[in-house]
Amino acid sequence: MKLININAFKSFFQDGMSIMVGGFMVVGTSEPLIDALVETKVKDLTIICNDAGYPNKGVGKLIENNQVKKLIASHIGLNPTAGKMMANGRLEVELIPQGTLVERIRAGGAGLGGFLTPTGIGTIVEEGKQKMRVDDKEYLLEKPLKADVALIRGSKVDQYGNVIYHATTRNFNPMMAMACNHTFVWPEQIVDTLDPNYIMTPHIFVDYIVKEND
Amino acid sequence: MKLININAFKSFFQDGMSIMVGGFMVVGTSEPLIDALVETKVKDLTIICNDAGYPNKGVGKLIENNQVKKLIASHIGLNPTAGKMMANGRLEVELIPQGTLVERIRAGGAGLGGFLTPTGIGTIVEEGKQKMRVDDKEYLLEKPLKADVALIRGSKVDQYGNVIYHATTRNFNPMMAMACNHTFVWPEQIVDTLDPNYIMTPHIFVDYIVKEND
Amino acid sequence: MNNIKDMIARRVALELKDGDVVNLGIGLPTLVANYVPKGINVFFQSENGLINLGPKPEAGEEDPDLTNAGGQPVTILPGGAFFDSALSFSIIRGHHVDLTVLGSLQVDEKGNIANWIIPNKMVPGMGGAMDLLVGAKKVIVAMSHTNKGKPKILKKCSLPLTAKGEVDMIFTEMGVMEITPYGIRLIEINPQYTISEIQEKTEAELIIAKDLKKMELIHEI
Amino acid sequence: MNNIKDMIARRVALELKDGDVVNLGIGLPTLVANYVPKGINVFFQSENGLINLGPKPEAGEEDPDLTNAGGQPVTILPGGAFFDSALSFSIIRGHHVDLTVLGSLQVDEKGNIANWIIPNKMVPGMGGAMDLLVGAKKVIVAMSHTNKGKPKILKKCSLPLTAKGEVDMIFTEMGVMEITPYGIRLIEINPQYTISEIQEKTEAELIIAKDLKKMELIHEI
Repeated sequence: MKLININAFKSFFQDGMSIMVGGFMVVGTSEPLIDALVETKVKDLTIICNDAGYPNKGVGKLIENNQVKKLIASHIGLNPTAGKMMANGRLEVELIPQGTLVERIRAGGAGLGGFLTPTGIGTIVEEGKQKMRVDDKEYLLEKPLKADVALIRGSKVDQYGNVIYHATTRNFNPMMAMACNHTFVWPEQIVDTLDPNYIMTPHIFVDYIVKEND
Repeated sequence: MKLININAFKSFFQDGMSIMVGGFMVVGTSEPLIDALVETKVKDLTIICNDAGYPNKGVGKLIENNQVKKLIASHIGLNPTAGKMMANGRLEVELIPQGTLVERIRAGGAGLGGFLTPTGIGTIVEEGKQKMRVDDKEYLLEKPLKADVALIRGSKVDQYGNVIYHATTRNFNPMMAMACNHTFVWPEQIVDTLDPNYIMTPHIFVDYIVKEND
Repeated sequence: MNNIKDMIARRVALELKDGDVVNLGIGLPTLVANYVPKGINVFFQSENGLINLGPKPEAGEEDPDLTNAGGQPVTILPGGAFFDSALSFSIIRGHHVDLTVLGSLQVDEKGNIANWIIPNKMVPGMGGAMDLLVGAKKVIVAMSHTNKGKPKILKKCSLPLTAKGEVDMIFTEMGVMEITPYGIRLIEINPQYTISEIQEKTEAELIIAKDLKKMELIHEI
Repeated sequence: MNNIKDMIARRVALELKDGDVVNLGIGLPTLVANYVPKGINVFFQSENGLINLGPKPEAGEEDPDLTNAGGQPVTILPGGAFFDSALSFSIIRGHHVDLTVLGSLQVDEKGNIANWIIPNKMVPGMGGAMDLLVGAKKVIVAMSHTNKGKPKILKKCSLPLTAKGEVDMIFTEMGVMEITPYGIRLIEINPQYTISEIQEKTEAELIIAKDLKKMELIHEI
């Protein structure tokens, strides 16, 4: 059975881990898993997330708590703390175009060696990347992105670990679930079974379903 | 409104068109659209489909009827006619690994310039393709695939053109709907509305919903 | 109309064509949704994962699971669909978005645009802007003509680019411009300004359209 | 057990580990599903778009929308899910399949495999085999040891390859072999045959394991 409690979840983490966190401006981010990670006090984390959340919400909590060494995201605009820490060198930030970020995560989960995209051509995103001309158009070669752990938020999760996401909470969650060695899902609701036609993350990508301590 | 009848559908086709046909061993292939295409007698078609169907089912009907100049597929094993026509030069067949085929179609719809895959390394699939070494692993550069028309089979289609596929009928359909200039869907069932959470092909990819002649 | 932003948004809305898939950037561009012309049906896409984006919900009706790309509560209209970010950006980069409207810090006469970073000062990140700029069939910049009196329409962007040569049109409170291979052509003018006043606030040299029109500001909704 | 194919399938089934995601090729490999050992729970994936593939439906219960990769009616077990071909091959190529079992025409001592084409004779196509071979964590070939008496386990494949160096183990009616950097090692032997009989039917030179075991053929289900 994949069900573990928050304490077991916390015991899993170590300094220096890379962690993908689902969510888009914290919508679709599992706050209980973030809170538990804050309690672990593990540090030097590499966090991969669409954005920096808000100072007191989502991955912003980990940043405030000085647990993050490097943030890989598409924007940090709504988290002034992240901006300040980046400016004074206390947080390394790698900014990646959003479409490229999600596609790199997908490529990581899908076993691709990379993909060619026109996004970023003629900008500083080009730096350090291979440029390729295919059929007379210029592209950047973008490489796959993987991580140790994915923290996922499921709206409905069945006992097998199948996940359905509600409304705009889906965002990066399904791709991250595929791109990490260990995927933890926080279920907003646990149900017995789900219709196999509508499952968005099949159970084989979910290693643990995390629930409150008893 | 996107609803047209079979006659209007037939008037759309011309010799030499490239057509993607959803389905996997004809499961998820829309037979009524194939039948209509047979009636048009258009020829020199390039058909992109997972397989060659059976001699009298799916794209096999178009092959039997000498309407296909070139077939791009991952296998033709269950259609002996296709094999014979290939052997005697009456049908050009390009065989592509199934995962590469679907990913090339996805890349076509997603605006990627290509992707790197280890599939086919060390085989004749390599021929004519650029080989690249990324982080010490060898990959083939595979290019996107697009077509003029996609023929899709939807299990449930709403009035807006949103599509849900039942069971294993989904297969190539969603990717093909995105990779073509004109996408026609045959609805097994038309419904007023669908739950926005469970839509598999959003309406923006569907140009026409085809129904029986009145 | 109560301010410059609304005025610009109203004019941009006239560019919407029936059936268009449209992505609006945060800020001024969002206002365009308020002025969709009568008889025109467009589909707003939000890159966080939905199509048929609707207006703000009534107070008390907000669903915390349903927001736009700015994290604000929104609604979904009939016929809409939710999807993941990979599909959302397949829509954007696969040229399935007919029109995107974005704000900007700078635009130049080559259609270059800079709107994601002011080095050592403001580093919000590019979010989905770089993808939208290369992927959308048509790119409209909607912004105030100047920044505290300083031109934003330049011969050459000085800030790091968001995309190279992707801008098609610029809409400001002073007029409507299109990017051509020969430079920026002024095609509509707000009659509150003269051509020379506009040129004065524009670093790039403007080509004045032979059939220069009065900026259409008002339309029925 | 009624024939060679069932015998091989039974032995391969002993390789299944609890929780494995497994993809079985068409033909002999499909039979492995009939012999999953007691207490072992595995998830069969079918590349046409499902996980938790179940047995054939009862007569009259077939759903034409629900088949396996061979187009045959199947069922889906509790906890299963359907998905599109892009996700299906993301599962396969992204190393989320623990084990694949495939038939073959030829295998050689470098772990090369040829099973998709006999030039000018049989050109069925590779289907998903090339993807499975490079993507699955473990690749098992399950086949008859010879083709009408002619060896299929070779020094070097003569037919066009399906994949290079991807085979981990070979199961035939004569024994169980593993591919090592030094060649093919016979690790289990069917007591109906002698080592020299097996070597005679094998073009590649076999390394005989020091702890060569009797092939385990029977287990409770």
